[in-house]
Amino acid sequence: MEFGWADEDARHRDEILGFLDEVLPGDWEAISKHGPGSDQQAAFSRTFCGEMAARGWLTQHWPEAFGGRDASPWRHAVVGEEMWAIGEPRGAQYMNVNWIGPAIMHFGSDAQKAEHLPRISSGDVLWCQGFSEPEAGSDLAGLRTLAIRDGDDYVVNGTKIWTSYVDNADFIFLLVRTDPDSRRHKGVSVLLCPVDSPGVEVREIPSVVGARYFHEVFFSDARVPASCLLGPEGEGWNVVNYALQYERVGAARYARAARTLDRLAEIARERGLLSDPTVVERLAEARGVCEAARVLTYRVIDERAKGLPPSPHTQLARVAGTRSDTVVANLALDLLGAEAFEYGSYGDANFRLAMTAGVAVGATEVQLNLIASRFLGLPKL
Amino acid sequence: MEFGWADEDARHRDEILGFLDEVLPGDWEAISKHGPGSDQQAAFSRTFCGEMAARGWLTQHWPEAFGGRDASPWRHAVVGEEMWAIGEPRGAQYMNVNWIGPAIMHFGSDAQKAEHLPRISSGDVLWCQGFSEPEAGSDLAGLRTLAIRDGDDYVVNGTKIWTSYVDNADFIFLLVRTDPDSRRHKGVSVLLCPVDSPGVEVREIPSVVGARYFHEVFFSDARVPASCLLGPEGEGWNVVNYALQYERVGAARYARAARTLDRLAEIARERGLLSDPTVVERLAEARGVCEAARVLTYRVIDERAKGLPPSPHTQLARVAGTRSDTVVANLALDLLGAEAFEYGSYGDANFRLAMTAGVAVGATEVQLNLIASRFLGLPKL
Amino acid sequence: MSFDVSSDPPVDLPFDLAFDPGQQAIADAVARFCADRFDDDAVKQSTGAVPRDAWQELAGLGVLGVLTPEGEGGLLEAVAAMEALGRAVFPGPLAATFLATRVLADPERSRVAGGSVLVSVGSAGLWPFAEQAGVVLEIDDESVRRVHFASAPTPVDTLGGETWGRAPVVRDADLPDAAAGLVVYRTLLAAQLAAMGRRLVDDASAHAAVRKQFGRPIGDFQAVAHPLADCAMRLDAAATLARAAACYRDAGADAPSRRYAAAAHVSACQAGLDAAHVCHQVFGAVGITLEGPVFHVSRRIRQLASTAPGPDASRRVLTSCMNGEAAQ
Amino acid sequence: MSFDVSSDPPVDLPFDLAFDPGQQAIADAVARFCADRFDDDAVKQSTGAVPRDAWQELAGLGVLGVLTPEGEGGLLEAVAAMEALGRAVFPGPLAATFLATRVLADPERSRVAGGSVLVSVGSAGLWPFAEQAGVVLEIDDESVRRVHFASAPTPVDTLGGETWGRAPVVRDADLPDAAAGLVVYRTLLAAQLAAMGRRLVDDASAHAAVRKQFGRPIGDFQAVAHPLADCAMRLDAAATLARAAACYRDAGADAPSRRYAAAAHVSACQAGLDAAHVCHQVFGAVGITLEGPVFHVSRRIRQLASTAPGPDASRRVLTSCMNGEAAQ
Repeated sequence: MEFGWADEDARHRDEILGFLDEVLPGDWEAISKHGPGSDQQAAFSRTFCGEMAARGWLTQHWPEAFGGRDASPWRHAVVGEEMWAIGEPRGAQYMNVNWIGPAIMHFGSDAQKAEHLPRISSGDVLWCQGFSEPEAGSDLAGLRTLAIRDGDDYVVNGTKIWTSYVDNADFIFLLVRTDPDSRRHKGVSVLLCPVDSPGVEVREIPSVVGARYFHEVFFSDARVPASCLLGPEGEGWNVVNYALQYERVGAARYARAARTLDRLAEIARERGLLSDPTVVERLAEARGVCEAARVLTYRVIDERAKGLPPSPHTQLARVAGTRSDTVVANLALDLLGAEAFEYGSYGDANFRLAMTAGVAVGATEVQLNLIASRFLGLPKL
Repeated sequence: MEFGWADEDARHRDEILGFLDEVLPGDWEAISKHGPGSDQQAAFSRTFCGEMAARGWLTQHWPEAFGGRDASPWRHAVVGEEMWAIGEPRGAQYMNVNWIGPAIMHFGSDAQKAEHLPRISSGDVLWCQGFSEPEAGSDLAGLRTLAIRDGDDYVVNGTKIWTSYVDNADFIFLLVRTDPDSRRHKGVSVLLCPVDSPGVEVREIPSVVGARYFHEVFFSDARVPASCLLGPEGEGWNVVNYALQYERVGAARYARAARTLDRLAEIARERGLLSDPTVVERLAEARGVCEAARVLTYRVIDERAKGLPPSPHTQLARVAGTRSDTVVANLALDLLGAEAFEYGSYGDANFRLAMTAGVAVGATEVQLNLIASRFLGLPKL
Repeated sequence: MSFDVSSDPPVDLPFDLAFDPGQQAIADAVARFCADRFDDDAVKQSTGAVPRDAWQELAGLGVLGVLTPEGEGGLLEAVAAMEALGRAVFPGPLAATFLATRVLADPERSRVAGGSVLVSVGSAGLWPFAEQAGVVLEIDDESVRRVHFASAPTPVDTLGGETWGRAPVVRDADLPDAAAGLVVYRTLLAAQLAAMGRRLVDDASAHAAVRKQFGRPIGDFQAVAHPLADCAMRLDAAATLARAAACYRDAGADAPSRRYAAAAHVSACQAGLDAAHVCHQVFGAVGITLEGPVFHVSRRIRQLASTAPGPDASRRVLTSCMNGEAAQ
Repeated sequence: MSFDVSSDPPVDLPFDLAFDPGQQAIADAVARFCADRFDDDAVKQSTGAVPRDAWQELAGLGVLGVLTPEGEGGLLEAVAAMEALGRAVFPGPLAATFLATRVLADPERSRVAGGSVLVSVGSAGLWPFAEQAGVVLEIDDESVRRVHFASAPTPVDTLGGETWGRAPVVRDADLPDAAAGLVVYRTLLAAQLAAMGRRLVDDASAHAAVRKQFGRPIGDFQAVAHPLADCAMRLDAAATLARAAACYRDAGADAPSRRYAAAAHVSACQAGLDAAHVCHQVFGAVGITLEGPVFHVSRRIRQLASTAPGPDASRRVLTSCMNGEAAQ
């Protein structure tokens, strides 16, 4: 961006790009192809995040008191864009630094802060999130995993599903029902649960979008120390909402989409396809969609940088980001034609993305519901 | 259609085309531009339908007992396609022959049959339909126009809206609530109401799609003879449903869309636009959409020809027909560019059509609701 | 033909696009065969090569030979079979095989129809099931050509889960009657795609009718129901266009069969892809699993929808129909 | 400038696309002016010629001169004004006038900014408000050219309700700084279209929140609510892209301003048209009436969305950005 970025943020982008050049291995594309859940990428993320931490960049947007540098949300956004565009070498650790750490800072006991924040900040711990259940998808009100206090432990029983990264993770940010008689959002709590707790079993669900992407996690009388409770018992809904505010900017999908689009434009030029107005039209439409997602995301970052409360602009940015994914992936398929047939090819990866965009990020229709009610004043859907 | 049409139906199409050549005036396009509600077209429809009647074609699909020839639904479809494609010179009388006449045949008293059917059959009476009200659109359950029996009359009070053709019509097929305490579909009746009844007042609502297209009709203590009641009192819902079964084939929108598309392809060829793959793609997509609407409509005609009960295929055909309207109209606008700006031009007419298609035919979303529940077994929406 | 075909004459009505009893018997027999011998689990596992046993059995039913003189069927009979095969997501080079039985001569034709020789139809150096194929046909907008591999094909794992191959070819001879062959090919691809899409839409509808979120079945939400309804309409239209193309072809009406085959193909490709997308959305995370109810269908739809000569060629046909021939 | 502009410096943040107090003051003043002096009824009646009185009053506010040296404003100030004018569906050659104040020199520039001379920007022989225009500019992908009519223009009643004219022209001179002028023009067209579309979406949402069918407000149906939400998102994106283009332009950043102006224009044309269609559907029959809440806006959106040089030219710009210049 020639204009708009503060000089120091623009310089930081250059630093990050230089760093990526330096530390990403030659076969990074092959590694990243298998997705952030894969063993290869999980292993690499510890090295990579360690290097970032050594340079003071991994949690630079955290307060100094917790090992950060109080860097602005803009600088954090620069990092997010470049990481996402290149295939997210931080792997699952983007969750640590984006919202798990901040939730622990806000709700954690001193002991929890001391245990977890330095590890996150140094880049060698992997977390995952345990929200979804077989009977509760976008609708957390149906949460059924029970955690019953028994002496100094909680005894946990239930099943989580669609859990990403869990088999390489050290901890799971686990949402449970601590009051069995409660309903909907009440009586729900968060446990910072070690994945190696006795009674926790993990089973992979083979997925379309990469290895180790989905799992079921079974809790059978799993004992989790009561000291793992984050925030007050029964206040889990507030903890999650607070944490997800930090996620309001979301992943920089447009950055990946724009990168893909640049590559497609290059391919189109090399093959002389730019004399076809259909190709020009679709490249241009896709570029417009990516840029739209970018500016809508920047507005959300801007609001956060100014300390404004979350607004419906978050949902606009998310829907726009999903749209950029879908539009570019479909264009890739159409442009690459039969080449896209090859398994593991660029086109194949884009097919998987095109089909599943909007599902993985939490149903687009929920976002549209929120736009309708919060942004347009329609009845709550 | 080189194949599929019975020889006699194919011959009849030729006859109809020859007839149109013969009887349509040179300035027909200028007349039809103002829409079937206009004074010019209303006046012309009496001449035109008289000529059709003289050849025995106007109600040829009616039973012989009522002045018809027992012609097949296929032959009737041939007529519908050619009429619709050329701009419907029958004007409002298509309703007479399609469903108002058949409803009177089925529910009418001998006196009603004797009064109305010969006039419809000879082509010099205009009917309109009075269903919608300010507070009841697609949802007839909210019907409020009251008709209270008083001696030999009904006294009618209320307002109808969006009534087409009424200011040139002789009769209105009027849906009223005869039991003021009734709710929803019960207590509703049909009156064959003369438009010149005392207490009936008509006001035009200027419309985007042509002159005299929309009206409000006010009933203020209007007295309508009780002999105008069609079918039993309180059974109006059944009468309407029976009548609309005859409308299940609907207007041959695809025929008009295909005609427009032929003209657009010709324009594209003349201007050398066919070397642009974008134009080829859109012409082809539009052609596919028109042909799809055509075959889906033919299937409904086939079912009717075989005496099968109405099926959800009706809704499929209707949604497809609306889609053909929209797709072709939008293509016309894009292809014609600035030419479409001229008021009254081909492009302008298509703009009005593109914007309003789907509204005028009864909301597309209602049709989609019906497809979801009746064709796919989803919950009733 | 080994079907129990009633001898009722077809009803004498224009545009009776419902199957006659003979065609319906074919569709039913194929559906039964798939359910018994090649169910969903078999389909999900049938990645890689063509499963020769099942293929042979299918041929044994007489299905693959329906277009041969001995088969005594027309394109509408093949469409009837293809609709059932598409709905069952039966693997292998189906449309290619029907095409070959139309353009090849005996004894090769009989071997193809009998299932002992597999056909690869492709272009641009990428060949379906290349290593297994005994006959290779190169196809483009206007012609069907006999070719053979210049060197052993390099295996390519495809998006659709099938093992294809790359190889340069030596061109042998243009086959006669390519125009009719292309009509057969496009019509059958369209029938297959429309049936596969419809299968997904039906499965997704059944799921949406029972899966609850926010206390209601998700099919209760128009955001779920309307896209499904719209896809159903468009898939049904594509299937009906394919039947119309077959009717015309069987009546020897060249121009309209060409037009309807192209319209069916264009419509089926787009409607199939949209259906795949919509159904992935309706199934949510389950649809992203490898063994779930969507992916084994959606990946094949995507592959079929780009199979050479792709929908662009059909678009060119449709546009030329509007400008050259009388557009009825 | 006659606005009450606070002298606060702009906040020093990247991508602060919110208006600063000065820009907001312009937007507010224009919105008040439109509400007071040119309300919905006036807009609906303002077919045919440009209403000169209202135009003169608008100029008197200093709005049309914001891009002149005396106006001391940048493109972002013009965007602020245009958003308010678009929302009010104010008639006349707005973007054309701003373009002219950017590419013409005094004394003509002052007359245009002062409202006494009207500008017609067009191409291909069709000229907006031809009979009233004192300055005629021909515009294409890359240039802005001074022209004059070779003969008196023939009046043309347009779809948008405005009286334009057909006439051959004699070309005078290419104007300097056409690239910057095109950025101004596209950015302002985009801001206007996005605001007009948003106006429709807001009106339709208000309608959907109260209008009942089947016992519920229609906005309760996702089939109504989701298309409105989707349009709102896309219009908002187009408006934000226009603001970004203006920021870059005002900072003298040529390449990104060109790219963002093109992206804004492409996005606004499509989102505006889609919004018009969706809102017609939401309003039902009321939307088809001549005096209803939709048509006077939708017809102008349609016309603006095809105004030369149309979105195709912006698409070419966007694609060339990807391939020529560094795509950042």
